[in-house]
Amino acid sequence: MYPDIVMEHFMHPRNVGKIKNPTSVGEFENEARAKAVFYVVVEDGVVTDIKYQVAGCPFAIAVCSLISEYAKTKRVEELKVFSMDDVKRFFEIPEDKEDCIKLSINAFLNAIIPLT
Amino acid sequence: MYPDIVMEHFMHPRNVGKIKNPTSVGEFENEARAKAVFYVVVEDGVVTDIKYQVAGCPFAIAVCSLISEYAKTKRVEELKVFSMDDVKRFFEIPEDKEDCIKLSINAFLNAIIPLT
Amino acid sequence: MNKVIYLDNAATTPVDRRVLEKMLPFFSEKFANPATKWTSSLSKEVDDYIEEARENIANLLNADVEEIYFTSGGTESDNAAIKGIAWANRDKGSEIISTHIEHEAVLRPLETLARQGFTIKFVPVDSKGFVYPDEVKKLITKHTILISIMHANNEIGSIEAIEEIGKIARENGIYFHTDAVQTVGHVPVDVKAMNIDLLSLSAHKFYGPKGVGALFVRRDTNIAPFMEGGGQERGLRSGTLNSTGIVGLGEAAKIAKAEMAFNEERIRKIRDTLFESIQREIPEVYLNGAEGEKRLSGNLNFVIKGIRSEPLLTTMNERGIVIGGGSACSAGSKEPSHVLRAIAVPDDDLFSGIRMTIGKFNSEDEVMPIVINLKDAVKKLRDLSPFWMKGD
Amino acid sequence: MNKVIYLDNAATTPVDRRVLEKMLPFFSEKFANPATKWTSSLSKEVDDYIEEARENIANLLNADVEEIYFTSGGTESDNAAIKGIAWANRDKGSEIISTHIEHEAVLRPLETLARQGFTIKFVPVDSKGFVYPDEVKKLITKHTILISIMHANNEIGSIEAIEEIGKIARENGIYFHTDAVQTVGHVPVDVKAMNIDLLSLSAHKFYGPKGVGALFVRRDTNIAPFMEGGGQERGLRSGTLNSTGIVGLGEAAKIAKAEMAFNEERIRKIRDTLFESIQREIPEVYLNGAEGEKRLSGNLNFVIKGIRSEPLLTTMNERGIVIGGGSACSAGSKEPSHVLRAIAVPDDDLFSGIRMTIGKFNSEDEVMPIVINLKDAVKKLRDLSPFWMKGD
Ligand SMILES: Cc1ncc(COP(=O)(O)O)c(C=O)c1O
Ligand SMILES: Cc1ncc(COP(=O)(O)O)c(C=O)c1O
Ligand code: FES
Ligand code: FES
Repeated sequence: MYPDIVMEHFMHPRNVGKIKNPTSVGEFENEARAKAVFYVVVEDGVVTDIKYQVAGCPFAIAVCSLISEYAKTKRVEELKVFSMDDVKRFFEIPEDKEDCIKLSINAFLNAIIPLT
Repeated sequence: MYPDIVMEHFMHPRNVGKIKNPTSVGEFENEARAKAVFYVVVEDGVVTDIKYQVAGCPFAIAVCSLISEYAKTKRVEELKVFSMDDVKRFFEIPEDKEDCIKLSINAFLNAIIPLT
Repeated sequence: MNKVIYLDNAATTPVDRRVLEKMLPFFSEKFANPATKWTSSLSKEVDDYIEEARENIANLLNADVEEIYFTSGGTESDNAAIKGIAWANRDKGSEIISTHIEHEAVLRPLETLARQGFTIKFVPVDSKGFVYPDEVKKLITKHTILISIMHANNEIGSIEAIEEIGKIARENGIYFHTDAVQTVGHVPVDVKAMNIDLLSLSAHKFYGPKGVGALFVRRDTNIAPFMEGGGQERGLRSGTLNSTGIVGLGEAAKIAKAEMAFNEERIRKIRDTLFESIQREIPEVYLNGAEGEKRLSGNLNFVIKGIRSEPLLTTMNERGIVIGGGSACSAGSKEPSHVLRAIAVPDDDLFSGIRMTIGKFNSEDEVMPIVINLKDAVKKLRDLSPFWMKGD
Repeated sequence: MNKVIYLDNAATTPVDRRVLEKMLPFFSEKFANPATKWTSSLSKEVDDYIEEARENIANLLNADVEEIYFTSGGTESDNAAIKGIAWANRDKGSEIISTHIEHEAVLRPLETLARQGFTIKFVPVDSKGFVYPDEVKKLITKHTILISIMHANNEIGSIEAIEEIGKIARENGIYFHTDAVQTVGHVPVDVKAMNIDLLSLSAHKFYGPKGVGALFVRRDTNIAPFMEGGGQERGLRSGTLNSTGIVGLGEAAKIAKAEMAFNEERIRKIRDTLFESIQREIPEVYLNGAEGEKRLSGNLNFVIKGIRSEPLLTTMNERGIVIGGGSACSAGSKEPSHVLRAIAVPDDDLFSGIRMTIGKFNSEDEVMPIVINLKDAVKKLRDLSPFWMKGD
């Protein structure tokens, strides 16, 4: 089934929710109507708060949670190159779940890139 | 498998063999080279001795044996109408084994009919 | 996970202990090939048990024993029926009538036939998943050679009016095949009364083993063999007979005939209690398909608005509750259900369908834990969802 | 009948106890459908065991796991390979090369393809049942798409030079299928070294269960699915996986890999002792097929002149000795063996062929009772036979 870390984050996702007045919002929806939305607050080029909403499979959800932890206190300049390779450091990605991971990454980058 | 009476006659066929100077010999061979040969000795229109050789399945063999017992001391006139129906009185004939029974009957009739 | 609650009986069922018991001697003792029954008493013995199994199936369907052919399961039966009729009757016509809610084991063969020059006409289904026999009649032309319409749908449980459809087929001299994989062993089937010419069934859907099924083919039906070889099953289905599987299938059929009515009554009660509780406890849930007698008694299929099925099933599984199916959207894998599409479930809800299917080993006691866990999981996933605005 | 002596191991074998042991939990406990492995841990567990079985098969054949597809047996594998390649590659050509000694599971599909416009060319075999690779080469044209030649013959046990045939196929860019139902688990098979593109095997021929087999399909082979439906087995073979059967097949493969060499040595010795004794005790007996290494170690096939096989088998069976096969001449049933015909056994002897096939559960102790009973039965039937003139 799922790698342990995916299961852990899926069952207990961190930083869930919306932010009232975010610096930026990014979303991504695939053809099959899975969707992720990231809300970020950025101060002096640094992510100080981040939340998300997601409707997708456990991979999509876990990756949102992982990204939200990873991004906090990091610089936008550093985050704008976030990619599949960064996720791969956390767990091995099954071939047929690559799109799910991209869903979350794309929503995140859609929030970050306009800030750079 | 086989009806009991077939098995019994197949395992212990009666009147097996050839007769040196028979009154009549009848044989029948099918396209698949199964073959039966009947030898009969007839005195005053009555079968006094009968033997056979047969290469065929247990049904063919058992029916030769049954016929040999049935025919002895019977009149040729009576025997010339021997048919499947007579065999049916001994056991139920499976559809795909009708040809085997006919093989034995035909060999027998080929010995009997010229005598009438 | 201690005691698992299994809610995927439409996908497959555990083998009834009595069925396994019956099968056991056929692995290593009564193992002979029944083909040589004339010369071997070991074979004859196995053959007798196979014929007993055939009789049990025939009894369950009100068919004659010579009309039952053993196969490797529902998929093979469907392939064999549809391709076998099409190939053998091409000179009579090339039109086939079916529906969009058939199982893939019917739809894929139909697509292949379409590529081979056959015309497939699909009868519409209504929003509850029902085919109207009159609509079938409208599609018939003098080129129609086969009507293939399932007895009950595996996703939403709708039971079709196959008796009437069969009558129409018969009146028009057209072969009628029904995929009864979901009904045999659960719902009474009578191939004579229902005018069925070909019927597919699969053992593992009614407490028999996997890898074995049967095809009913009415006497004097003009059909080409699908699996060709040594000529077993009167030439229609070659291959060494799977005697263990067949004996298991026969036993499952015998048990089903005796106990079906009682079981299905119980199952229906559990199902109804379960759905009432779910609707009471969880807002914005609606049923897919029909209520009442024309639905398989074990089948529930509903939309939980605002969430997707896959993470819900995973969450429930973590809590020891196994719910099958669910559509994932990831590469190469599943499309949203073609059945939910056919009954016009809104696009927004296509990935939110949940199927729970109750079987004879479920119990009333399981209802509460299911509902409590479901409520909790739904709340969590809705809180997470960008499609669920209620919490704003 | 007390202890039966079973001499029909080429027809089917008893399930090894260790195989059955391994299968047992999959009937009623680990019964879930492996298709939903992402959302159900029950399914995932079953899926893991199925993949372990796939690995065991791959190991036995020196194949990659992704090249193994589970089927319902040898007949299905043969149908799927031959029809699948033919249908998918029709645009490339319509010629197929095979032999007259193939199993019916190959011959009947080829006949069907011939009716569909394919041309089937048959390589001759010699009087021992061997195909000469050079003869195969001669039949190849630019229209040839498939060569299907069995690894070893089920009646006379001749082991073909498939490594060389495979090489010729490869050099000419033609797919090579081999029916290895009689060799897998008995003779080393290496699909890489032997240049095999497709290979059929069946579990019940090497102490696995009936109703399950596999098809090896080399990666990137252009093949159409035979059994269509839910898309299991990467779309090539649909149908709910027969997990019990597959687990049994995997275990049989694992045991075979470990114990094959030892068993076959023993079997060969029993076989040779048996035939020597038969020849010593019974006059006018001759072997069909080849002596030596190029014959399956368990296979004996010989003519007993002057008698027919069917009554002999029945007599032996009455004495607790099970010998399969035998040709009956009666309506609708068997023709004399097409294999004996192909190796030019004289017409007089076509119905006199006896096949005895030894397996790992036979023992040296059985040789004497077999010979004594055979001698006695032969004498009795020869005394009865109009074709046996020696007694005059
Ligand atoms: C309606 C229906 N038809 C056919 C099948 C295929 O049966 P099997 O998986 O036994 O091949 C199934 C189940 O998978 C089914 O539910
Ligand atoms: C050489 C050969 N091919 C194919 C088959 C068919 O296999 P199955 O009976 O498992 O379908 C057999 C055995 O019956 C065989 O001996
Ligand atoms: S997000 Fe749809 S399957 Fe993963
Ligand atoms: S005589 Fe040939 S099968 Fe009976």
